[in-house]
Amino acid sequence: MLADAARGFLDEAAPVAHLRAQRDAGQTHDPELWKQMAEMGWAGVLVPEAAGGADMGFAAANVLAEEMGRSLTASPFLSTAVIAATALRQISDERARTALAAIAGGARTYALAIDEGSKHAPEASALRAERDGNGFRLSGEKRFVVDGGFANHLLVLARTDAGLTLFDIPADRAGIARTAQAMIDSRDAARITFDGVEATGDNVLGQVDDAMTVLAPALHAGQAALAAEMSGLAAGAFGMTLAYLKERTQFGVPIGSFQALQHRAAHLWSDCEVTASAILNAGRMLDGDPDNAALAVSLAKARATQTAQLAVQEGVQMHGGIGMTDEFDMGFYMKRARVGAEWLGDYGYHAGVVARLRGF
Amino acid sequence: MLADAARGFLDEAAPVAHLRAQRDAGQTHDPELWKQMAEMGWAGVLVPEAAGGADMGFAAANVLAEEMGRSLTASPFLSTAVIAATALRQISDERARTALAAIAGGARTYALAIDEGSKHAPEASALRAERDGNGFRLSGEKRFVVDGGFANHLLVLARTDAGLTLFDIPADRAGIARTAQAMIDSRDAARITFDGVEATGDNVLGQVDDAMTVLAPALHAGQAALAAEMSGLAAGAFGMTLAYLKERTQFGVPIGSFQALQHRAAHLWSDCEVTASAILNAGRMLDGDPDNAALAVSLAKARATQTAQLAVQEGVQMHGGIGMTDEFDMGFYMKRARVGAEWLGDYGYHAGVVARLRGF
Amino acid sequence: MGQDSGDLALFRADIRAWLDENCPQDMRDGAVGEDSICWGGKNWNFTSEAQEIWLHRCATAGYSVPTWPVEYGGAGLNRDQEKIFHEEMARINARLPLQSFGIWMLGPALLQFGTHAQKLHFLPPIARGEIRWCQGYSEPGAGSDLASVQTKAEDKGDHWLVNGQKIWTSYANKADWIFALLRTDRDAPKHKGISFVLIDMRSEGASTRPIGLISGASPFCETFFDNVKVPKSYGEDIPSQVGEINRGWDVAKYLLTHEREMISGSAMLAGSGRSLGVILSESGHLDDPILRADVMRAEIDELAFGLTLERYKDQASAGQGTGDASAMLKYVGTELNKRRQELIMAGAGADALAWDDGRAPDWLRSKANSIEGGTSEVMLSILSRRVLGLPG
Amino acid sequence: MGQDSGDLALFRADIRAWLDENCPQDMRDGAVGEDSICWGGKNWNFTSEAQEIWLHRCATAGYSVPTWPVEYGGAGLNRDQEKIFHEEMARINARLPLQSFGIWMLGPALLQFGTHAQKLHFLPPIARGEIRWCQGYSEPGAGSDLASVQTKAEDKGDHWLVNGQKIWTSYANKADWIFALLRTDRDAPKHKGISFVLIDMRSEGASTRPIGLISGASPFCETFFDNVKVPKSYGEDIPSQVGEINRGWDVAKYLLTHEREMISGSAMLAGSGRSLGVILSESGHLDDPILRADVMRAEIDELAFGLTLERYKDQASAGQGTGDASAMLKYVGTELNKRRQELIMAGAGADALAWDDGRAPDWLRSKANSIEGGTSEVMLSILSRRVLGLPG
Repeated sequence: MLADAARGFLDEAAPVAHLRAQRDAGQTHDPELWKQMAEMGWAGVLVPEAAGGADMGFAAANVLAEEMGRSLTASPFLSTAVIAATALRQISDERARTALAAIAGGARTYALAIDEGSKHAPEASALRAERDGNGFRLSGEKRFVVDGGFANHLLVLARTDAGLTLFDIPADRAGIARTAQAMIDSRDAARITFDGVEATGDNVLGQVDDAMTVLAPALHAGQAALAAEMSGLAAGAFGMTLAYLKERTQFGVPIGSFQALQHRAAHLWSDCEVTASAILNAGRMLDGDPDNAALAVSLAKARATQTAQLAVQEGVQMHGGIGMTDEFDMGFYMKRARVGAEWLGDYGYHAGVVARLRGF
Repeated sequence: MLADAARGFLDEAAPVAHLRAQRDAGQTHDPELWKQMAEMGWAGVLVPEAAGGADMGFAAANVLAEEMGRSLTASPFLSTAVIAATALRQISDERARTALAAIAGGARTYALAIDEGSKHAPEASALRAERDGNGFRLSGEKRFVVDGGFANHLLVLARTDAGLTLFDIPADRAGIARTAQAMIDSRDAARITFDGVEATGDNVLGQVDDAMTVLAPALHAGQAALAAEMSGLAAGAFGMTLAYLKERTQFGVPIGSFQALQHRAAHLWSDCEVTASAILNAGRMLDGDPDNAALAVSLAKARATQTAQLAVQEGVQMHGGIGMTDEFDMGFYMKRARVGAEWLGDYGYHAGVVARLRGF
Repeated sequence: MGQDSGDLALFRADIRAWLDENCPQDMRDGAVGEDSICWGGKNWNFTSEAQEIWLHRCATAGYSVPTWPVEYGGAGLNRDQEKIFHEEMARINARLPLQSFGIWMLGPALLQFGTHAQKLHFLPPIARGEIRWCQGYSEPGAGSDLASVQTKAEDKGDHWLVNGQKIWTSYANKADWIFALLRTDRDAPKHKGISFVLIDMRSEGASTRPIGLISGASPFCETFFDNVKVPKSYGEDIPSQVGEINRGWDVAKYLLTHEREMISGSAMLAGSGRSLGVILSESGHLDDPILRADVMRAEIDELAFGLTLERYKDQASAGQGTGDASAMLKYVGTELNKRRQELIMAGAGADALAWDDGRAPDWLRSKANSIEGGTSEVMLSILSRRVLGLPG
Repeated sequence: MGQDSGDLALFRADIRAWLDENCPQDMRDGAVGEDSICWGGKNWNFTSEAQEIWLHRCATAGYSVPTWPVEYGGAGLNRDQEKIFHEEMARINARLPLQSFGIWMLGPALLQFGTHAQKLHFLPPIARGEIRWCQGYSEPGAGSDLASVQTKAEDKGDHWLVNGQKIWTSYANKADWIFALLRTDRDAPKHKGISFVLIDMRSEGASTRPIGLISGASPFCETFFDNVKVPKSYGEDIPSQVGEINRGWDVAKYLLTHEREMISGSAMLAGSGRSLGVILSESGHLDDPILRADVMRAEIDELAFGLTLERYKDQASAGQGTGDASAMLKYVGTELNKRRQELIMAGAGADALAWDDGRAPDWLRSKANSIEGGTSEVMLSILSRRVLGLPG
């Protein structure tokens, strides 16, 4: 099983201790780890075989994301292997093929530069791409660009004359200034300013004024994978907590024998199970009926956000004082859950999508 | 203490068994009980001494309402002694004095005919009062008129030329048709149609086109008393549940020794305590600073609605099967809690008031 | 849904054709309420000719119990076929032809523990809707402690002499037979002296009394056994008990797990009904942020739970028995349904406060969901001990 | 607030005049955060001249510990006067002149259990901010079971020989003295062999190590005692223990209740802070019904809880000790504060995800609220057993 193999690798190569070491060293990215993932085919999990990828599908990508959530592995997997690859695989030109091959090989990493405010709102993008001869000049600012401090390519959403347009631009192009910023989850989110950055027609992904045709499926894939990660995170936090309930004794008995904690643990487990169903469904819909996957994706993201939050809160509380110490891993789970709750749309955002698609 | 005296009387004269008997007999009002309450000064709790009342203030009225909630006593107390009396005591003419005296004596009962839709929304009143000579003719329909099936006077909110006007009209006036309807809580709520009902200037309470000056304080008093009743109801349901937890054995031990139930009971008790503070505060504000009592009142109603709901839900669940039987009293508490949740504004209505008054 | 493989595509076509031909128009109204159920049994009065025809046709084809073996009155469908059958039923909004505790509970118990002769004797009348069964588990004062059975069956040679009382027996006053847990050995440990016995409700000394509920309905009864004589055998190799004597707890345990698994089709679980958001948006109060937020959350949880029901059914039919984990379905599903009913009441506001509106009985009825068939607390304890392995 | 009666009106006028004259402008900024607190002690570095002057003036007037008797450094205010004092302080946004575990914990313990000489010796330096105390209760592995004290004090005639380790000692690395629970009789039952002992942190063998928290701060320490000699007496009628030897659990229990009561002024409780709705409306996301509904509910619960805090304080000062019921304040207040911090984070969205934004540390810090000073679970158990009388 893919999950077992992934878990085996991650437990070895990128357990929570790896994230901790990275944080303590002031780093937000481990190129060596990403190289290994690329060698295992993870970077190319959604890259067509023709471009050198493994093309395993969205359900498989979710399984990998879920396992990374369990071990809190930090990598460009979501930004690059899921979001950028999904955007690019919809384009059938040579340029896209090259980009996909570079992704699968691990050489090229992407960051998604869409949001400008404190909440996910792609449609509200104000960054301008002004016509300039045959090309464009981009001016404005993007924030909360996850992996944006180190990625070598950026997917930039910009406002053009009659709509929004998606650009694929090398991150070192003149006029781009990146301010990397470590988030509470010890990963990278950059503030990026664009000061008259040049772009040609070749940099446009899909059609001018029509970013969403290409971007929406990429966002769906990213949201589903992030949901899977949060679901795995919840399972990881719950696993630690369950083990602690069994081993920790107080008043002379294991604390897991206290009925109040038992019922809360059983409730949390139930919540994890229900969320797991939503994750599986999202993967199945993205693979089988992608045009109608929006509901499944938002359902998964909303549920996973909520379950992860419950899991880390109960995790800290049931661990007592030790759960509050930095020495213990639970805090890392809690911090990542908070970032995951916000990125690519919070609970309210996705609840709104669900309501709209369900007709109320 | 007023509470003890009230409880003593209610336990004797109007326990839940009394409501049950009334329901089984197909009645929604017990005139004899109301007469006794009038003799004890409850009908006149807010009637000025000059009009023969006890004039004990809003905090005292809340205490009475709270005790009635504990024993689920059905009476015109809220509609008549609290809401109508508060409206009338703001008017300083002889007519109002007569009405207040009739309330205190127990002879006159009132019902508040304000709402027309399924949610509390006085400002949305559409019932018309058209000018007709020196007077008015009222046409339209009111719904959810609590005690409206038997009250002998109605407070009617009607739309006049430039606003809303409050009328005090005898319920037997020509053109009024009342359809009494027993609610799930075994009390009366009527649908009342007005077909060109005559009203004179004498029937106007306060100023034409300015109902709210008189009505708002009356609504606040009613909402606070209803909140107190819900708080008492929660305490009553909790008391039954706590007793059951102590006496009922299962698996060879009292079920109250199960920690999961203990923690839920302690949580519910805590919730009751916090709500009790909001009730006390509402009474204090209505007595001491009525012009600024709106926040305190809505806070009390919102909290009490929520606490009562939790108390009856936990009450039924912790009683198990027996809690579901009609033979047992818990169902009566649950049904009254539902009606109390809706009447005079539900949780969302009062949460909206709180938000507005707190500035967001 | 995806595409069926070859055999299944053929099967779907067959079912569709059969339904087209056999399901009366009046049975295609999608009604699922208490009033539209056909319970069957000797005292049953069909509510319409169509209901009777529909049951008869289904029973003849084995479709009243589609997964039971053909020799016992079923159609022998496998899980994939069953799914298709239900999908096609749903496509034309067909009512279930028959529902009963015989189908839900006794049938599975007999299929698992019964002798061949027992199955031949008891199952076909269930499938045809001729005998209506009720379930006699709970006793007064026992509540969640099902094994504390006090109703005793004394061994009188060729028969048992049964004395005692059951409670919460659904529709016992309308049933023809009862399957009951009886204490057949008072000296054995609590779980070891119980037998699972089949009793004719017409027996002398058996009587019932309905229990009034807060919803106004009386679906449950108290059932009394006063010196009831129960034969030990109903024919050759047809003992009156299922499984071994004094091992009735094994049957009960199996059924408890089975009940939780098959409960997934029950109306007491949310997750497969009409969109709560759409129901409430019709009331016009979804502009209130409190109500709207509560409904959005409930909609999300119901959708995810519906997917979970499907996932568990798939696992069960794939032979990966979900066993104790199915207690989760009972717990989550019933709590969700209570929430759903609360929100329906809140959305309807004053309209729902009159009895004749009809929403209040459903709301009150839902409160029993997390009590009957094992309380939420029992489910959580099962999960924490048996699934999570937390210490007793 | 209402009207003061005659004496109180005079008192209010006096306080107002005193504050007008004595409170430096810089101390009228209403700052309440960690950075603005004056903890006092030998190693204290005042953050400003104003802070030093303010402490000095208050201590001279007894206003650093306004309710303590005058002879021990206080101003001897009764509850009504104290309320007025705090109202007048709040009116001009004055900072508290001094905060410390000496004021919160040791002072009340000494006032209740100490000898007159002990009080005269230890209380005035606390009131003047000269000695900073920390609290040595918890031990590694003991968690909620405070009575399982392992740190031992052996009787060596004129002194105790102390060995062992404490954990979660707040600011032990900055304190001058510690009050600690020590096991002075290993043979007595768990609760009967503990003493409440006062120890100079400069003693040879005493050392501390800060514990890093998930919020990035290190307010807590591990504290080690390695053959520390503690004199049995610090002077005539000044024993080094508070209360009787081996009866320290009485003192600890008293302080636990007291801690929960006085916790009502603590930043770990919601209910008296700025309107959550206003804070979040500044972020501009309150048009999202989910967030709006959550915030409305939280605002309501915080307001009601704030009223409850006041009610309990009034009851306590009216001599109706709230005792165990005050565990409710700890439980509800800390859970509310956690909810508050979650909502502040959610309202701020991506803005709050950077460390330097400053909201995340408060959010993470709040998670400890329901653990420190007795977990929520311990509070619920106290309430269910001692207030509700449910069986153990």
